[in-house]
Amino acid sequence: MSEKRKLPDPSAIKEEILAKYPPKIARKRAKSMVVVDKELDQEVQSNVRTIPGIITQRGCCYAGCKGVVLGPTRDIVNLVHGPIGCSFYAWLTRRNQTDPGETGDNYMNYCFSTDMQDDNIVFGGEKKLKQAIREVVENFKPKAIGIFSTCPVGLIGDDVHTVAREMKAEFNDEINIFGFSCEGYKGVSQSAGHHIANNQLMRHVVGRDDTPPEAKYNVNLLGEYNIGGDAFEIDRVFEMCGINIIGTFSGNSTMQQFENSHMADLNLVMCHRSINYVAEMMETKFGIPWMKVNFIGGEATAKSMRKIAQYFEDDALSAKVEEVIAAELPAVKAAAQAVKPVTDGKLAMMFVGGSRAHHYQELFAEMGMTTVSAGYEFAHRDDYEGRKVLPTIKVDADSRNIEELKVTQDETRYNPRKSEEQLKALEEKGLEFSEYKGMYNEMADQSLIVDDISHWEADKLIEFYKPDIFCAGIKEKYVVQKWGVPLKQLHSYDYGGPYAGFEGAKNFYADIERMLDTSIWKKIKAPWLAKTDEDNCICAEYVA
Amino acid sequence: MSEKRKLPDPSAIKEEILAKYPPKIARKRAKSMVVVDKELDQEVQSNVRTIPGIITQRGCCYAGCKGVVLGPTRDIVNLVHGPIGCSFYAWLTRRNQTDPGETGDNYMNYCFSTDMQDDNIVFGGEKKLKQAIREVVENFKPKAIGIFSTCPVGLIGDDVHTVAREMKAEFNDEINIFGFSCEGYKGVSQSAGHHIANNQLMRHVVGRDDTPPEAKYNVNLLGEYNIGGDAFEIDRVFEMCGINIIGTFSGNSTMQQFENSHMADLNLVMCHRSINYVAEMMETKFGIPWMKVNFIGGEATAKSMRKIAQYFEDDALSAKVEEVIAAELPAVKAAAQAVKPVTDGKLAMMFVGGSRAHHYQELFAEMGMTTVSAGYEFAHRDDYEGRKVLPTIKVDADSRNIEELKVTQDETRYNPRKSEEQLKALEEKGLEFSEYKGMYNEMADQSLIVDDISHWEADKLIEFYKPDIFCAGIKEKYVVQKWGVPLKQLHSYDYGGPYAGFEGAKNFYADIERMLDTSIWKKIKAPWLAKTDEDNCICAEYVA
Amino acid sequence: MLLRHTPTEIKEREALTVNPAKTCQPVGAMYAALGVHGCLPHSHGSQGCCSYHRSALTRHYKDPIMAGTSSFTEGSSVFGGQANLLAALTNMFTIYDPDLVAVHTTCLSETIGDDIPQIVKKAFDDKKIPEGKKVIYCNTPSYVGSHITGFANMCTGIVKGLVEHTGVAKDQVNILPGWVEPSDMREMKRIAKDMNVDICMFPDTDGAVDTPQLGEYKMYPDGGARVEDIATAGDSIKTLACGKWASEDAAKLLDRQFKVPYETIDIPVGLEATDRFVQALAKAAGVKVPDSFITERGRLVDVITDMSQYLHGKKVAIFGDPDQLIPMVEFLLALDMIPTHVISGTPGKAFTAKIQELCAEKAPNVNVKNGAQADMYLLHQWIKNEPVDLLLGNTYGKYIARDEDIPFVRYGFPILDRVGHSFFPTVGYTGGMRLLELILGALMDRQERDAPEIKTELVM
Amino acid sequence: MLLRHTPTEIKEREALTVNPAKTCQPVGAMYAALGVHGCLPHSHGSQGCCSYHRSALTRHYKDPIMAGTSSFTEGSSVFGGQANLLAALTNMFTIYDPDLVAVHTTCLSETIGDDIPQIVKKAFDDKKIPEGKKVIYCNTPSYVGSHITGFANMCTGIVKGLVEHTGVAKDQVNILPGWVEPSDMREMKRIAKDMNVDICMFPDTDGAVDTPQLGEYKMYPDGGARVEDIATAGDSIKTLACGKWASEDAAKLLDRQFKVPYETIDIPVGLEATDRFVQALAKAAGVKVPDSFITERGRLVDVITDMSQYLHGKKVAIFGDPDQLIPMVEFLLALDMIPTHVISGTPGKAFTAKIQELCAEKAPNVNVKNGAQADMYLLHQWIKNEPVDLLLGNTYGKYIARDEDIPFVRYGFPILDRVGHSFFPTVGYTGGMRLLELILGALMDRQERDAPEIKTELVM
Repeated sequence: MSEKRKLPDPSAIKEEILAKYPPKIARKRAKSMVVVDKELDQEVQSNVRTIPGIITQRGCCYAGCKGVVLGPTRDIVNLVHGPIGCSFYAWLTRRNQTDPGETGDNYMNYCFSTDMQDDNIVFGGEKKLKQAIREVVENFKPKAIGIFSTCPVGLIGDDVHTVAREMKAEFNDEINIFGFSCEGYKGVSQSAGHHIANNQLMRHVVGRDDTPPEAKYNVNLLGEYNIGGDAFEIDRVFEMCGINIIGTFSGNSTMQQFENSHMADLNLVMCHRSINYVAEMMETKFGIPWMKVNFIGGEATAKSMRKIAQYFEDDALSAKVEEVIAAELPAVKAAAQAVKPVTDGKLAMMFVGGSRAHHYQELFAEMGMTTVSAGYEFAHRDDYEGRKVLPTIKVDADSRNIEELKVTQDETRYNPRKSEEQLKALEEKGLEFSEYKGMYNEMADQSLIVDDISHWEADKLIEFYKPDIFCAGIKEKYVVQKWGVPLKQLHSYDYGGPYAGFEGAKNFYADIERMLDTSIWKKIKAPWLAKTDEDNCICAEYVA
Repeated sequence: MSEKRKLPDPSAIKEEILAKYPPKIARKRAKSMVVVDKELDQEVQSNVRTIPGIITQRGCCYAGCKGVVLGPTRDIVNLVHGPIGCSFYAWLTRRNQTDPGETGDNYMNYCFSTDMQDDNIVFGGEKKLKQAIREVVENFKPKAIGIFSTCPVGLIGDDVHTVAREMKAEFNDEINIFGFSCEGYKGVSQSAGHHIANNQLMRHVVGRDDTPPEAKYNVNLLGEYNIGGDAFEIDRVFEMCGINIIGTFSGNSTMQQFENSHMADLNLVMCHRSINYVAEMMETKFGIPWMKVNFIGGEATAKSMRKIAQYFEDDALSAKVEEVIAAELPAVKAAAQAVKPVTDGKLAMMFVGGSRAHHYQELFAEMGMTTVSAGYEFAHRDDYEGRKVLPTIKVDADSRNIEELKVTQDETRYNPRKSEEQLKALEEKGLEFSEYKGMYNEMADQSLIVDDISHWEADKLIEFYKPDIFCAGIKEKYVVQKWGVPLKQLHSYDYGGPYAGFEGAKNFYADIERMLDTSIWKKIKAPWLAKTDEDNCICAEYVA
Repeated sequence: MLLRHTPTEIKEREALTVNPAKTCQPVGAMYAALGVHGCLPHSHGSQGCCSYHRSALTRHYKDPIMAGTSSFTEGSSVFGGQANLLAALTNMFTIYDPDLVAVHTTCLSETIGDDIPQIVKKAFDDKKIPEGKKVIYCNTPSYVGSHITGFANMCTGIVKGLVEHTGVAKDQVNILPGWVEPSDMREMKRIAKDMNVDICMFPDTDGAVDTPQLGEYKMYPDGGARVEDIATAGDSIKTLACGKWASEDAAKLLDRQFKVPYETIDIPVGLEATDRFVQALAKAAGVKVPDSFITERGRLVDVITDMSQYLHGKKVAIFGDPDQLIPMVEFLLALDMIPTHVISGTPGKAFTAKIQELCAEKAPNVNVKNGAQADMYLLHQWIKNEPVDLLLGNTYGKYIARDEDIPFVRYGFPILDRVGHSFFPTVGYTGGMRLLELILGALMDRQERDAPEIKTELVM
Repeated sequence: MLLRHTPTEIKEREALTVNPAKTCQPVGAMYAALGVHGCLPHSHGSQGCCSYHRSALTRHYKDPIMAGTSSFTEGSSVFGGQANLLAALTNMFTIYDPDLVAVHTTCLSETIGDDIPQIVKKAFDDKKIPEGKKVIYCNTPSYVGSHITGFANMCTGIVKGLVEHTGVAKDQVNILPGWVEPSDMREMKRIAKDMNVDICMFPDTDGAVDTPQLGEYKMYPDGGARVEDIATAGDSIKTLACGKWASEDAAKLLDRQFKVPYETIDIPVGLEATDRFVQALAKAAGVKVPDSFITERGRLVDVITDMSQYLHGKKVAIFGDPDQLIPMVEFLLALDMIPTHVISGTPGKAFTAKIQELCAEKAPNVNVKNGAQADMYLLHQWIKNEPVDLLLGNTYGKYIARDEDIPFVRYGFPILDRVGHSFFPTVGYTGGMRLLELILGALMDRQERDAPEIKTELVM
């Protein structure tokens, strides 16, 4: 079946879903469920509180803060100040790969905690935190220590920032110690944590090392977390093109890279949601422009590389990039063709994170698959509708108390990499700076966007769409699969990957083909129950 | 408990055992069950037919022939002519270890068979045998090929010797090909096979290579099969003493060693039963004297090494040997002492093979353990009573048709290593040539010798003696252990070893201590059944 | 090295925990609640807790794990979580229609001091809970005890919330299985059935977290202890509490409140603990142990007698939860293996004392520690100082096993990288055989891996 | 290298067998006979045969294996074995007091042409057989077929010797389990029981070769099919013959002689073969398949859906016996694994045809051979020419696995170096889960062994 299925109109099922809710909740959820009609330039309600009792995908502020920039950085000891669980659950459960070599520091396989006990809650935990930091130094002597606050910390009034300052002094400023006020209850999702993490990164790390890079073309990659080795593949492509990545925020990353990252001439943003602040702040403070890129998909990768070359305005570089693309892209396209007999015309749904639910639509499209419904877990309106709506976003109570770090031009080091004129000229050539257009604009009409999808909603939508594949996270995986629908984890890649860049695209095609082509889906129903082939399993008709 | 238990008189249990048998059988078995009374210088009936239907330990002629000299030799292809089973069961089931180095030939991990089918039985198997030999050469190009006859071969009249001759010619005598008429039904046990194997060894192998050895002292070790690496340990001891072993019959052995073995100046016999013929024939043909040795036990090893040094009449060698003993023996004695708290005073029974049931009594004695009953599986009277009875042994129908190879002095190469006078002189110094005194003379009075013990007899004797350990083979192991009595396999060493030499003795002590000290024996009975500690398991009182 | 910063030299620590051998209470409460049929667990705290616990259980069982959260915001943490919990209860019953909701707290709501009983009472008073539906709850402050404590607290919560006093005696024995796998609970029920003993077991996750693939998702699987059955626990003859840490509190409450006497026994792991379990059950129910158990037991003993040479004297390092470690250490000793390092992050003085008592004769030098700073970092350091032949513990152990090249058998919670634990029991005599097969497999594979060609054995 | 003389280049062979994937008939007859309670197998031939067969079975089961032998001498092979067999029967009944003796022949007695029925008749006529004792027998010429043929022949011998025609129909189904482990027979009985189907299963080695350690040796263990039960097989509704090679002959005889219709089905290894087994049993007995089987099955399917990514596309080499290989290959295909090399020393044209039919769609290039020269030497050469990700077979496979560094799962007969096969079934849905656990364990251990540190995964 090579021609795409016409998308069914989900309005009815949307109503059916909402009908189950108490009126107030129905009204609220309605705004987060948008049947796309681009004519209307719709608003997608997002970054709002999850309704208590609703079974959500979302995690907390701490998770976002620990996970986003310093969790994936190998040479800092990330000490969690709180009861044991917060640190335990964040222990190796995100697949940020890192390559410390034979001898480099790598604390990412470790889990550090103050393991707060009731007396710490009653009498305060600062003393224990200080002692824990001393024991970290005694046992590990790391370059840097980050302190992560968990729910009770704020409530009992432990001041991690003061403790950090004092301990930094105690060790004669030889160890960079700083804290994060990322208590789990802050904000409405992981997103608040990203913001808090980014602020501290700018405060305590970026700009500490002014060593000029040796390479000709220097960039930072922002919002790339090296899940399953994505960053390694991207590095491979950049190396072939002769472009130097100073710092990747954050995958296979080190403190030194961050400290030196302000020396780059361009910031490339992968996951707009989790890190656009840093790009913004680095432009304000150091004059580094940023562009949105996407390395998910062969074409997307080629497009992004071309944009970068264009930015540096060097024909040799552009030529090199074209050369690389010519060497790599055909194999990717061939791979896509190869899987189409199995994938073409199949339906996908994806509800995950803050950018993957958008980026992966392109990858599926390359296989001839249609995304009928998608949504983010912790995104903001600009991630759906594009940055143009930023001015119109009302800051609610939950966001208001997340610090907005005000940065200003660095007296000595501010240096606009491109003049206003140059930027304008480049924009005329089609480059876009400080811009992200969002998921909405790339979704087909009549497709359904659902922000912060809940279990009930997902269940009903599976029933309605009978998708061939569903993309989400570990909490959803086995629920969806019990419906006979394979679920691809887009947080952990189901322990596969890389999926970024040219090699990654090929891996993804192969994995999806494998999932759609797995025999067991056709054998789910006990033969003595099976009436017709058709009801062997609800997905049989698509995986055949 | 340090003082030995007085041996109980087994006469009554012997009668009880015999009472179960039909009279004729009872009369026959009575002669094979001897309550030792050395005053009487008793006869131990052995090497007689096993009574049909009696559950015996014994195997067949083929097993003895394949197992004894060429099975453990790595660079010959041993091709079994017969149905698949005979070759399959002999495939890696004996633990003859071998060290071919990185590149040396080693066919011991392989199983070769003509896999006779019914048409071969009907129309004869010689054609298939020839073709199989051609395919062996085509696939492996070995130095030598041995052909082993199984039951049907003799009956259908396949002539493996003619086939061997013809094929040897077909390959221009470049491959040493010879056969064995070792049909399973020949003789009464494996022993017949040993004899047949030894004859062919003398005919086709020994003496083919007259290269003079470089070492000063050259011996052969006969009847040592390198089970669990015994021969490796013995080699270690000989090397330290500066004595060269040309050939070990058969462990870690090669054809070349056998071909050159007639250049040795002394033959040392470990397992008298399986190979004394070869010693005899090599003396007659080449003039090499032989002595019985025993490397099972620290003292035994020391004693044997001293005898060898004495034979060569060289003070330097004797000094070296004493030096080695002084370096090795104390640790062995210490090890024996160390296990005594567990082993001292315990009772052992052993029924196995043709020499181990004798040799291992010494090893147990070193641990303070008493052998209350023992017997061989396939020995002859001389193995019990000593070679002095050889002249008096009547050759019965079953032995008569096992070829007695007559060898004569080799015209060119016969060379008595010692003159009559020299030998007499050495004998006066206490050396014994061509002599073996047998097990009987070393057993305590009132101990019970049982030749070719049957399942029924073993069962009753366990009930009677309640031994702390029972030594036999794999077929007996789990039967005996179901009685709560640990069984030590003396064919396979339960996949342990080495047990020979100084290191081996220490291994054996440790293994026996472990077996006697294993907690589970005390937990056999379900606690809701257990009345008193005493009946927790029938062996509890000894393993405590 | 994966854990390249772990030094051999051990420095005293009093504040820092590295690579914990425990997690916090709520996940245990969630797991226990899943062992009640028709129950939707609810985490009263920030979203993250619920997300983390669901993820951990999902990875361990590779099965759906559902739970609600009060989704605290900064506001709720200032003004208290009552509004959130009330809303949550309304929404869960409206949207997900469970028979009951099992609320547990978190460090957040505990620190704030939310009064759960009062809030739940209000929910009923305000008619927010549909007719016939139930709400049970327990306090699970994350900064006290461990995940095991949370499990124990929810067991108590189940008794508090569901057991009724009818006064009509019931000829049945309560079994509190402790924190074991669904396969283990299934096996305990099989044992009771074969002994013709009626039991009331809760929690019971058999069929709740190891659900079949039928092409159709059931939010409330067929498994789990039935509310109506649990209700009768107050009428039982006796309670067998498996595991002092996980089950004793609930048993005590049944005794105090319903006069059901209890006996605390070990989880039936290994030969002797199973002997005691079987006998305790027979005694409680006044039945004879059927002969079939002599056979089952005899099979286990037989494997041990047959394979003892591969086990005898092997040194073992083990970490996990007290209720598992105690009978497992006893089993290792019965196999003549040598418990060498024993670690549990779960506090409780009784633990080290018990382990030392068990090891007194055969492994007097055992290193044992539990509670504060009893973590896998210390275990790893102990191993560097005294190497072992086998490591037993949850999936995190594989980082140590790889660095130190130690044969590794996965045992405990969580197991994130293999299947089997939820399908095949490790309790009972059969479970003992499974443990033996796993341990022997690990040791014999290693022997074969390390054997030079000369020493390669066909028969073992 | 352990098998250093095995070249990659394959040369046609027509006479030489190297490293066989079979053994000869008598051991199968002996194993089948052990599946009858109170039976003492007897080997009519040289001592060596009996000794070898007992040793092989003993090593595989690590349990006592008893049998008698006619202890042929050269004399007997010239004058015939009648005297030996008569003496043997007298002695065995006198000394070992079995309920019955099951005589099988050897290449020796077959070549001589001993007439067993006549000799046994004489034994009865001469009153050498005590009152009420029985003697059954079959011919097992070692130079025909394989160990499987011998098993099949003794199954026929059991029917010939023990089944009676009472004429009274019995509401039961005969199950000829085929050559499977005692654990498998136990599981088949469990399945029938849970389906409320009365069965008559023989042979049944459950409790016969996996006996408990009770501190007391029983020459005739409690297990084994009872003579009086086997006697009723002629009154059954139907016979399910598991495995064409091992069971069909006996089923045909039951049909011919007692008009009991039969259906030959695969041994229930894996998902689909178990589906057919369960349905065939339900159909034969006219019962509905209970829902509990939907759950059992669903659990197996669930593991497959969960773990499929580790199995999909992996190449497998497998050797063993036809009745096992056919459903196992079908199972591998259901797992999306790729059967690449399939070898059985047991002859029978139907085999290769069946394997090719199964593999036609998903593994059309499968190498398959059985019978003459279908040996492990050829398998090894095939592997050298086309490497695989997994090797499945008996213990002898480990020499290939080590040389070629291939993950190895022990499956089939004999298994001489591990325990488990006699305790845990590989048949039925549960058996399928065990197979999956073993296969996944081997593959995932290898992935972890070969993963660079960067790629080490906590969760899998």
